[in-house]
Amino acid sequence: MALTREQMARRVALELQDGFYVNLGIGIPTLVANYIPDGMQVMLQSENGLLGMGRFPTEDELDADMINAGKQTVTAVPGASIFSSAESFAMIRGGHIDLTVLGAFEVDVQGNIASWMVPGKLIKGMGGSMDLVAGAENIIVTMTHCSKDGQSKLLPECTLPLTGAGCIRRVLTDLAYLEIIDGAFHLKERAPGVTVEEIAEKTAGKLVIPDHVPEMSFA
Amino acid sequence: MALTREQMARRVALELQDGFYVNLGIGIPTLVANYIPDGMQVMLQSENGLLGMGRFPTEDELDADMINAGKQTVTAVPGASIFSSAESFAMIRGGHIDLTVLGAFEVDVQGNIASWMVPGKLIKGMGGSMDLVAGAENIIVTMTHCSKDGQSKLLPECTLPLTGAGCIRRVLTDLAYLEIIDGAFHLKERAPGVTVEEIAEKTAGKLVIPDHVPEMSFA
Amino acid sequence: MAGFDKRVASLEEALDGLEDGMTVIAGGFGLCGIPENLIQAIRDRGTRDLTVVSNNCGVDGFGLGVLLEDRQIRKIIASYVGENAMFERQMLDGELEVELTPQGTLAEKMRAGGAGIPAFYTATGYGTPIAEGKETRVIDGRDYVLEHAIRGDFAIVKGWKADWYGNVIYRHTAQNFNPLAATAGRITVVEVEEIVAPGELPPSQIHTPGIYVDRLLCGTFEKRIEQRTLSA
Amino acid sequence: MAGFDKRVASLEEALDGLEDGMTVIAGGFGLCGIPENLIQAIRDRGTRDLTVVSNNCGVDGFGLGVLLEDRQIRKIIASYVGENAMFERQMLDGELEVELTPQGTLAEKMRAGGAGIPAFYTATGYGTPIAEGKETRVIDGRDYVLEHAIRGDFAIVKGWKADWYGNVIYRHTAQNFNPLAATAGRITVVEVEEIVAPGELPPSQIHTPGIYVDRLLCGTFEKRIEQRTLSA
Repeated sequence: MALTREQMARRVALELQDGFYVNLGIGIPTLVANYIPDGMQVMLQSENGLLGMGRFPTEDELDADMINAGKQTVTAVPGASIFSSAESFAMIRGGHIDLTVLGAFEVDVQGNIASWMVPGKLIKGMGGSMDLVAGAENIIVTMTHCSKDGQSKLLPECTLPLTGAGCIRRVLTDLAYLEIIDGAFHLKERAPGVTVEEIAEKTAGKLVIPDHVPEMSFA
Repeated sequence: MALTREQMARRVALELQDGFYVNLGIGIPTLVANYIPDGMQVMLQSENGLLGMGRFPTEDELDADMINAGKQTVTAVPGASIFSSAESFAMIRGGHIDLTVLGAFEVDVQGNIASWMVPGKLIKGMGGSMDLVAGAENIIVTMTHCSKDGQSKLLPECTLPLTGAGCIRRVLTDLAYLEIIDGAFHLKERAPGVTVEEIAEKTAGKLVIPDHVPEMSFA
Repeated sequence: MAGFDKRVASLEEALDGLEDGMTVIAGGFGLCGIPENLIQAIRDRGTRDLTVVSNNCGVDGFGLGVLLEDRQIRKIIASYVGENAMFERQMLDGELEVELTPQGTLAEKMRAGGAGIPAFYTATGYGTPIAEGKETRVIDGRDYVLEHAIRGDFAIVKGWKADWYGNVIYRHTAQNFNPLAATAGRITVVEVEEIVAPGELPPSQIHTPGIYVDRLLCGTFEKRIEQRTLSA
Repeated sequence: MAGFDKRVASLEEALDGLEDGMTVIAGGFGLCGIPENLIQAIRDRGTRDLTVVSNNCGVDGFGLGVLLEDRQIRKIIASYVGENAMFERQMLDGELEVELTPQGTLAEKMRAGGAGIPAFYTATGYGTPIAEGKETRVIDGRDYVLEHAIRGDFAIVKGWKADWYGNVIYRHTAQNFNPLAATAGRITVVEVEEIVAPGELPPSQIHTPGIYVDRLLCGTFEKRIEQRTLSA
């Protein structure tokens, strides 16, 4: 069975380490914050200028001047810092973020990522995503394996305008966890109940399948 | 008679305007702060990271963490701000300072200035002077007209390593106030009792002398 | 106004000199920390053919969105269109010229504009459409794009507290692009929630030193929330 | 040490991994805001052939001057020699390699190093010896020099207060180069006068966010004054 959004978030959360500064994109990545293991400290960076993002506010705490990069009202944890957008992206571009998790429309075997526009149809804008993919050593892309009309989003070559070139090494979809090495997707884990054959069929880019592909675990 | 250091400072102070942000170099320029006209507000920038430098501290106010660019202990005026060296030079380089006053070893008819080293003999280092001359539209150089051994410091071409190229328009020496226009020093004022002939004799670079050269006034 | 007193009496005076065709840099991220009153005053003024530099362009009917509604904007330099339907439609229809710029690059371009850095290299956007036509260079084995500074004829900024010398402190994440915009305007106008006497703000805690601020005024703010998310 | 607790137990631990030939970026201007104890610890450690990046190099017998005395420094990148006789002598004698760098360019190079900007243009130094061998370019009719970022193996920084997550606040003009140095070290060590619990420092008033800080310790400081000037 394809993973739920929550399962995807839980799987990504396994990549966290104690003391990591982490930037979580909008959508599924945001959910990762709900699955930080007990006893582990992780500090969330929000690129509008907040390091140490906390939970959503209570009605009493609600403050229009306190939002995250998704424009959601949030709180700050004790020990948080707040700064300008230039400082925020100095941090990001300078490689100080330990892990970045973000969504995408497409990823290809060269580690290219497309996530900000569909020509003629949709232009969200890149926001901070181009800086995030350029600045981070350690990125996980989370997305569904296929588009709504069934097209693979793991491609030999991205068809949409790129967000970043050659910067993605790890992809978690609702079907599999894959690493991009030397021009191919390497299948590392499959979602529980999903067959290697299904993944192979739905992966348009070159796929390397090892002899044994374990089922994903979530803890 | 050649101007005293105090008279030089008083003459420079006439160039101040209400609401000016001003950077004063070490030496004679520093003295300009003593001659700000009554009723005029001027804010002094010190490039180590202080906008709104005040007077020297009393014994009680003395604080090793509160110094100016000359490493002197100072105070801050009400409404001062304190910031990093990057911010300080962003201000300077970005052209936000209204007037910069600094010393020099030599100035030439092209507006070049040399002030930071004498090869083989003396290396003070440029400190912030190269940024100041590059960043300011409005600079006054203050220096003695001649060196201690009688050599003119207003030259056809600087002989010492430059601090900045083509950036100086105004020079106040102990003998004269001059403007640099189209490759020549234009004599605008002479120190009281100093003759045009003496100035001409002591100016090595091309000098333009108008029919009437008024004596300098100090108020 | 004498000395360093940057206070002006009205929004009209704050925008005096703003003309058709000028470039306006605006602080704010989403609807957070936007100069609401100055935006409304630009609308009331009816200034047209503006180039607006701002991370995004408000929403339909609020923030910079009202200038889109009135077709006062000719060109936008921004990182995000997002859910702003009018922005997206005017862009796709070709009515509005849009220079999409990565958020960090946009912030750095504003900072550079204020800081006398005419251009800088960044890895951001290399190999993507935003690098097209731009100079690239390999430095220490990595590819970078050359990006140029941005300056504006006006910068409009939203602060929290300021003294009348124009020293500004921002509140929480309403800081965002505001201090950067403030450095990059030939005329920088700041509206705040409270103006205090010089000396009341701690010198080491000033976010925007008064040297960057030309005009200052106090306003009231709606502070509309885009995504009202609450804890259960 | 777990999570974000950056506190270390000793100066030795703070400098663990510092080896001969490494580059150390130091905060401070003159003797103001210098990491006195870390400098002394480098002396005690006896690390040699260091490249030191600092606005100046202390005075004879204090600050970074003690590392000159012990011939621990191979190269200095600084803007000012000033009245430091040993610095000047070692430089003129050719014992010490010196890369004189304008103060603003030095500050910006440190910031760029921390901010992922590999190089930038500045008008500072154009037409002077410091531009020799560097690339220049005309932008909008003005001449600029290309300057590259600086990073260090270590950055040593002096703060005032910090929480144990490494969020730092500087005091008065002891701020100077410290926040820039802090961003540019592969390992950044900060010594402060007081360490408080996370949450005690206001988030919007942090000068150096803890993300830049790897190791933190508390010390006592002599704070020697270079020019003791008093009002009459």
